[in-house]
Amino acid sequence: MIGYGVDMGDGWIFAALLAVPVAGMIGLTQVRNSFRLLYTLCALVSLQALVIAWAGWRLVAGPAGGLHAGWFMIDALSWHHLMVMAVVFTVSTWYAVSYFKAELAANTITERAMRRFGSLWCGALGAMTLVLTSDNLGLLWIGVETTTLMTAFLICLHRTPASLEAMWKYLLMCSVGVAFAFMGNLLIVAAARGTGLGGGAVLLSSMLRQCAGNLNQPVVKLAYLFLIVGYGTKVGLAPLHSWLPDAHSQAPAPVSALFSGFLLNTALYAILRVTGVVEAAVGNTGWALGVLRLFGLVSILVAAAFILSQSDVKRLLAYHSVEHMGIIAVGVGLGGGAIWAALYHVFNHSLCKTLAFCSAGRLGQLYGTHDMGRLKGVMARDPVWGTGLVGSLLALIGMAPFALFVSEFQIVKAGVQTGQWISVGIFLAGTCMVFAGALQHVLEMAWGEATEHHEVVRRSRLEIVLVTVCLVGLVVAGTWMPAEVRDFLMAAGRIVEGR
Amino acid sequence: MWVDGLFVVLTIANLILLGTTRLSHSIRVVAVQGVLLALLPILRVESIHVTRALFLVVLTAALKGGVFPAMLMRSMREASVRREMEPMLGFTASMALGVAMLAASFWMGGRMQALGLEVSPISMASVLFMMFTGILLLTARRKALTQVLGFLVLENGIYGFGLLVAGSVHWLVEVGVLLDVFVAVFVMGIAVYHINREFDHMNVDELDRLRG
Amino acid sequence: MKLMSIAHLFLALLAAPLLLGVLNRCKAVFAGRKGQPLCQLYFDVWKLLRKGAVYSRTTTWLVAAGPVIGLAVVLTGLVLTPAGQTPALIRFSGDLILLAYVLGLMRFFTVLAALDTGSSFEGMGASREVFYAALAEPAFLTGLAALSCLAGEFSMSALSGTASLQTWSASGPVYLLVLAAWFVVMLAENARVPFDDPNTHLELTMIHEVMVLDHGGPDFAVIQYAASLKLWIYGSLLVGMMFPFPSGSPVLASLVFAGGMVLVAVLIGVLESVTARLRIVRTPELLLGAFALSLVALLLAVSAGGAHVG
Amino acid sequence: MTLVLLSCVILVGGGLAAFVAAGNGRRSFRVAEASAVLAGVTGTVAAVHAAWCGNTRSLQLAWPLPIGSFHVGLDAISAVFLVPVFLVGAVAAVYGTAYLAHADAKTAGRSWLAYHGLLVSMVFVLIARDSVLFLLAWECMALTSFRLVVFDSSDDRVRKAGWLYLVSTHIGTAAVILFFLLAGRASGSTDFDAMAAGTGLSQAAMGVAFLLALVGFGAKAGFVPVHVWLPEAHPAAPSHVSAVMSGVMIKTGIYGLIRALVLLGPPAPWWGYVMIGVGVVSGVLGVLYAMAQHDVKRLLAYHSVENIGIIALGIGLGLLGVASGQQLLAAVGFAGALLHVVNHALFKGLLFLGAGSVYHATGTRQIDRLGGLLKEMPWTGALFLIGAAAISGLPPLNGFVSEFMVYYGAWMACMQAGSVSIWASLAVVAGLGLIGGLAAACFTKVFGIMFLGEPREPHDRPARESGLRMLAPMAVLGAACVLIGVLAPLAFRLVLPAAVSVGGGSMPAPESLASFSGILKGITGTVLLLAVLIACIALARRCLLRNRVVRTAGTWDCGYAAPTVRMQYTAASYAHPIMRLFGSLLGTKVHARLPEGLFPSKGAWHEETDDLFMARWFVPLFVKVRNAMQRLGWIQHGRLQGYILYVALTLLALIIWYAFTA
Repeated sequence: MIGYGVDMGDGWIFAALLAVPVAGMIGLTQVRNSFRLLYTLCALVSLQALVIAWAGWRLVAGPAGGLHAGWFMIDALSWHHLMVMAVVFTVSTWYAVSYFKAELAANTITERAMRRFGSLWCGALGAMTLVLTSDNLGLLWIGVETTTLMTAFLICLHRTPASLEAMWKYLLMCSVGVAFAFMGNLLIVAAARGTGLGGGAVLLSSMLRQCAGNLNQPVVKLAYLFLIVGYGTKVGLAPLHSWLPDAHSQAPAPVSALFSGFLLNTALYAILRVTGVVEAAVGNTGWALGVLRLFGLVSILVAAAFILSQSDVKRLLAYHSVEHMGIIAVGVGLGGGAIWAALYHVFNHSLCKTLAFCSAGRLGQLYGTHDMGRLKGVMARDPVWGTGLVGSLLALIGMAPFALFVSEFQIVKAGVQTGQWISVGIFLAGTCMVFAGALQHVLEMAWGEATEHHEVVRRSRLEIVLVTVCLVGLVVAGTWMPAEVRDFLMAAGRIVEGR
Repeated sequence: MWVDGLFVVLTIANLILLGTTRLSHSIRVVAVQGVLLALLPILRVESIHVTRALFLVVLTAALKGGVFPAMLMRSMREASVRREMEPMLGFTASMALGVAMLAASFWMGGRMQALGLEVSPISMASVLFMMFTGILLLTARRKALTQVLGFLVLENGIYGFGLLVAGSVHWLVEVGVLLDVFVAVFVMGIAVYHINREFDHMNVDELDRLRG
Repeated sequence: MKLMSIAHLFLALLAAPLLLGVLNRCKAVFAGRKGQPLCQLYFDVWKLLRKGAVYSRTTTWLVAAGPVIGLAVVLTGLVLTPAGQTPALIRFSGDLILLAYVLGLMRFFTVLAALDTGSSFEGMGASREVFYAALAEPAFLTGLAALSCLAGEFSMSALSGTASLQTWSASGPVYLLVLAAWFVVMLAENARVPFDDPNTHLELTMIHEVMVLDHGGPDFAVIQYAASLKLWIYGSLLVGMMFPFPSGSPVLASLVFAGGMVLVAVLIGVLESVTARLRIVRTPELLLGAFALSLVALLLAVSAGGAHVG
Repeated sequence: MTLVLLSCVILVGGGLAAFVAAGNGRRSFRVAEASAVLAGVTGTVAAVHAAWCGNTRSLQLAWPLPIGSFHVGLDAISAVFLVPVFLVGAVAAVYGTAYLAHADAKTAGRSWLAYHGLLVSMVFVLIARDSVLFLLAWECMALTSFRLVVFDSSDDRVRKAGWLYLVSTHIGTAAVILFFLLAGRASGSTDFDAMAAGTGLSQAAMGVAFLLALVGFGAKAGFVPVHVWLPEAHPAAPSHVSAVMSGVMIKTGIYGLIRALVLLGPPAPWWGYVMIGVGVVSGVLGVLYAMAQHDVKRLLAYHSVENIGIIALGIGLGLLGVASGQQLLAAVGFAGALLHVVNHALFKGLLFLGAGSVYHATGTRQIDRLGGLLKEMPWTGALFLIGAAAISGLPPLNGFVSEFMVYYGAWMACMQAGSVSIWASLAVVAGLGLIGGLAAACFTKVFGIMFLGEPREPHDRPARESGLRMLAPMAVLGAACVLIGVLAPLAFRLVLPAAVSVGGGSMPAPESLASFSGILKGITGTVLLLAVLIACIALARRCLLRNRVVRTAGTWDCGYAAPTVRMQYTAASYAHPIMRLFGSLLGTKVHARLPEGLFPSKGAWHEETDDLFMARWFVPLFVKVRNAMQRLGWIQHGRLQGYILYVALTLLALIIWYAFTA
């Protein structure tokens, strides 16, 4: 298509990456049988994962600058996110099978809704892939906006008033926010006047980085403010996070898992992308990182405040998302050795949060409520998902040996190394508050006396496998990382730093 | 000269939007605004690819002048609401605020100048004012439909801003953006329809069941 | 030297009951009575040793273990205690701490033996006993620290008999303060007035006596004898540490020591005759006062001792 | 080194096997027991050997952690702390198999995984030579022990205890993390060796690091005022777990502190004074609070606070010794502290197991409801008595040896008046004296009320002597107590290498060492003499009474006609004089209904002493924070317009800020 000397070998990768979801999006509207639909979905997602793996292989084998094809590009940063996306989608899609089987059995969802789910799910996959693979900031913006539109109706898969309300808020806030982000893009174009880039090249992040020196600095900074507020709305950085708890709590569990597992990271990826450009433009003075850090700290504190007084488990998890997005932002904002830790944290958080929402969803189905006042004694009643929920929550509040503890430790380490005491102090205070607040909920849910006695629920092998894989994965990620992986993450970190 | 005149017209349109209560009026005003903005590239001589430019102008004008108003009118009729009742911020108050915002946007336009973006302050001020208006409509009105309008006005403002500061981005990007806006409005329309069916009202500020 | 030590050991074993005799006689004189014979305690012990025993149904082996361990402890204590200038058989730096703690062992088992009977009276006595002990301990040890700072020594045998007129003139205040403090401690530990009244047999006011209400026969004999030995130990500490000894002939020193012991007994007797028993509530203040005294002594000793040691 | 790792492997294997076999209760129990004992024996041998030889081994496993390195090592310090881990861990496991015999087989079987995991993570805490590895093990330790605390998780109070425990230890961990990062700041490394090599910190930074370590590790060890979790968590856990937690696990806090001192290098004098202050406060308040308790396990928990205080005194003296360059003082002080670590593990383990047996037999932990148990449970009683005497620091038992060392150190400091403040040594001497006296008082109370006299309330079931599986472990611990008490010089020799390496590695002059171990030999001689005398007198007494009338009668009732068991002294009445003196300090609340009138009918007296720091400091703090947070609820008011306004205003604020900064 838009060819600036495409190396076809790589071109195919991008073609495939986009083709699979689009095909699914169109094709799945025709599948009548819901079960077949679900399994087809799993197949498609696995296929996408395979393509991503192929891309990764090409990336390692290929040139240092990453894979380029016209407006498309995969470098360390984007492949890292692609990989996380693949993991999240695989887990949550397989989970969706068991989840919706239960719904269909209980006859609480229609075949039509299932079809809508299938094609929108693929659409979301495609939109996210577009975001992660596009080098052109305009295209990237289109991708982000598309994710909003694709996922909006996933929230109100069952048309309850509450879900509609949540969807409306999500839709409007994110559209407005992303509109600001577009304004940021325009300002970047304006700033690029001096560079002599024209036409399609003017928004290519790779090009912009190359001639970052002669961008118009003040304008770039202004642009960054617009971009961070715009995309930040979708990331859920406080105080732009207001839509997040509503959407997460009202969506069906697989969708919530997708939301906090990767939708937020998609927008965060956009921020990281432009951060690289802006940092390069301002000469690595850390100005952009500073702004990001500010947002991160505010998010941690706000999240802590709301976690202390939460009664709905899915809202609790939603605020945890706010907190962890804040942690990642702080990590990136601290710069230096913290950035790769932040990217590492992206993976940890996504995996952990996916598991958490999946468990919360199944337990919600079991208890018929998400109110933690009634959702008690899960360990006794549903050992499988109970373990999943408790384990993932303990991981989320930063218990070792789960991976999140390690990445947070590294972030604090970098903060101390660079002597940013205030940030470190707020970080630790916030996380400790979250720990104290959330742990109370965990204990009550895990071992509190249930209101009425029930027999122990038996779960399918698939579900047991899901829980075990996720938890073991978290422990392994926390205790095992070959040097190559670390180098890869550090390379991605350098891209964010604009070096 | 022409351009500045056009922008004066747009500004007046914004003030009308702040003042009017009838939704149908607002819809039309927004449509006119959109068309005028769409025509703007023609008045600017330096656009190179004439065919592409024309294509874009036609597309934009058709969407903003034809499709959007039609869709909004339809959902207005389905929701059977005529006017924006008791807004959170009274109309006179919003007019006053509008004037204040106009002043602010002039100041900001000046600052923009300082940043080294060579654009005429009037036009810059007017697009900024357009965005302010959009935000005001989004935050100070009750009806979901008005918020959609607010979003459109905001979008118009950003479009105008783009024309001023960025010149033409690559036409594909613009098409993509247009497409997105179209889908967005479409989706919002459906959402309004469903909300209206579920709640049999479309007052957004009564959608406050989810808190904390 | 060793012979002397052994000789002193046997002297203690023989003369300890006599000390109590002297004490009681002195009290009698003050009261204008004729008083019991000096050797009364010997008679009592002998009589009791020939008796059988009566045990409460409530009790276990502990009630018998109390006196046995008590006697063993005081005998060990005697082995550790120097007599004036004659050093103890076993001596090492820090031996006084060991002494204090073996006496603690004695208290521990006496108290348990009392509680073993399940009698509320004995429980009361036990409770008061441990209470006083806890408060007396710091005073005792701090006083020791003061003395050892003064002499730069930490073994009783090395400290004992070092006091002389010169040292008194050099640092009299320290000696006086520690003397006062330890005297109070001795009264508390040996259950004398004003802490306890060995004469009354009104259970509510007694401490040591009430703890051994249920002991009889040989056990009681052992207890009595052990009590007298304990008094002897404290006495000889007091005398050995404080009394100005002439250097030179050991015989003279021994005589001085004996005199000192008698003096201590008389002193206690006089005190018991002129003062009344304190109310339980007030006694802590006395012990805390003793602690304060030895605290001051320690500070003085450091300001003085710091000069010629450090 | 290899032996230690081997025993870890055994423990992990055993734990997993027990977990898998949880379906069949008995088998999983046997597996757990066997593996624990096997690992215990191997580990103890290895640890004792390493402590005695005092040579350092270190090992770098080829396992890529995300950060840091898998670097483990074994030196004298670690070895000394490893001894109780393995010993107490093993015997407590044996005990636990009997203790949990009646619990639900599945849960109990599962719990062994946590138990073995706790042991392994403690071992790794002690042998880790990289701060990340250390922290991983540290957190695993917290997690597993937490799981064991909430074993009886259906109880609401148990869950609260677990919460308090995990939160306090986590906040402590935050301080620990900061400490490690500060210490490793110069080298930028997380490896202990690198830290020790290059902590290029200013004096002030060193001080901050020391305080961080004190708070962080103190929260685990239980220094006042961060001790609040102990009295809640220890009663909540099953007894064999309380034995391990109180006897061994809290010592990892002490280990961390000592390791921190080693890493930080030459201390400033004020560190020593701080430690001594902390020690005195913890010791005295700990024993006083213990005196005021009615629940035996709660009481024992407070005694842990007291003993941690004594350990802190030893460390403080050692620090003063290092700071003023007196090797012997340093050696004796640290040796006292380290030996007391081992001793406390032994006798506190013994006491918790004993308390557990009593609870197991009678179903109550309330001292005042018990009495006369010595007749029903003679062996348990005798062993408990050994533990009680040992913790009161009485010769010929081990508690005395370590306390003696601390005393001796204080005296040496006192001799060096001028280079060391007199107040320090004074505080130690007077404080230890008071602590010792009060401890003796407290344990005469515990033993006397629980095991002597008549039962104060009719037991719901007749108490029975517990079986061999419960007695044998206690017997092992009791024997160890006596052994260390008698063989004081060997014990000193055992901890000497560790003490020296804590003190910066400079060995004190041999003759001074010789003189000190001569002193210890003197102690040994004396206590042997004491034992002989006791034996002789007992024998003599028997001969005396052989052919005489020995009758039994009722206890002498001082003429009162109808004595009842309710008239016996209770724990409260026994402690009353002391409480009257210190009650105001502890904030003891008295609910009294005194008899009135000429013919008084009923009277009642009830004392309770809540933890002052919990009630006055922490609870109000938590409440304040929570309320402040809840006041922020309005942010999420639910109206979309407002939310969009947030976005707009944020953007506006940023732009304005930018306009004025640019």
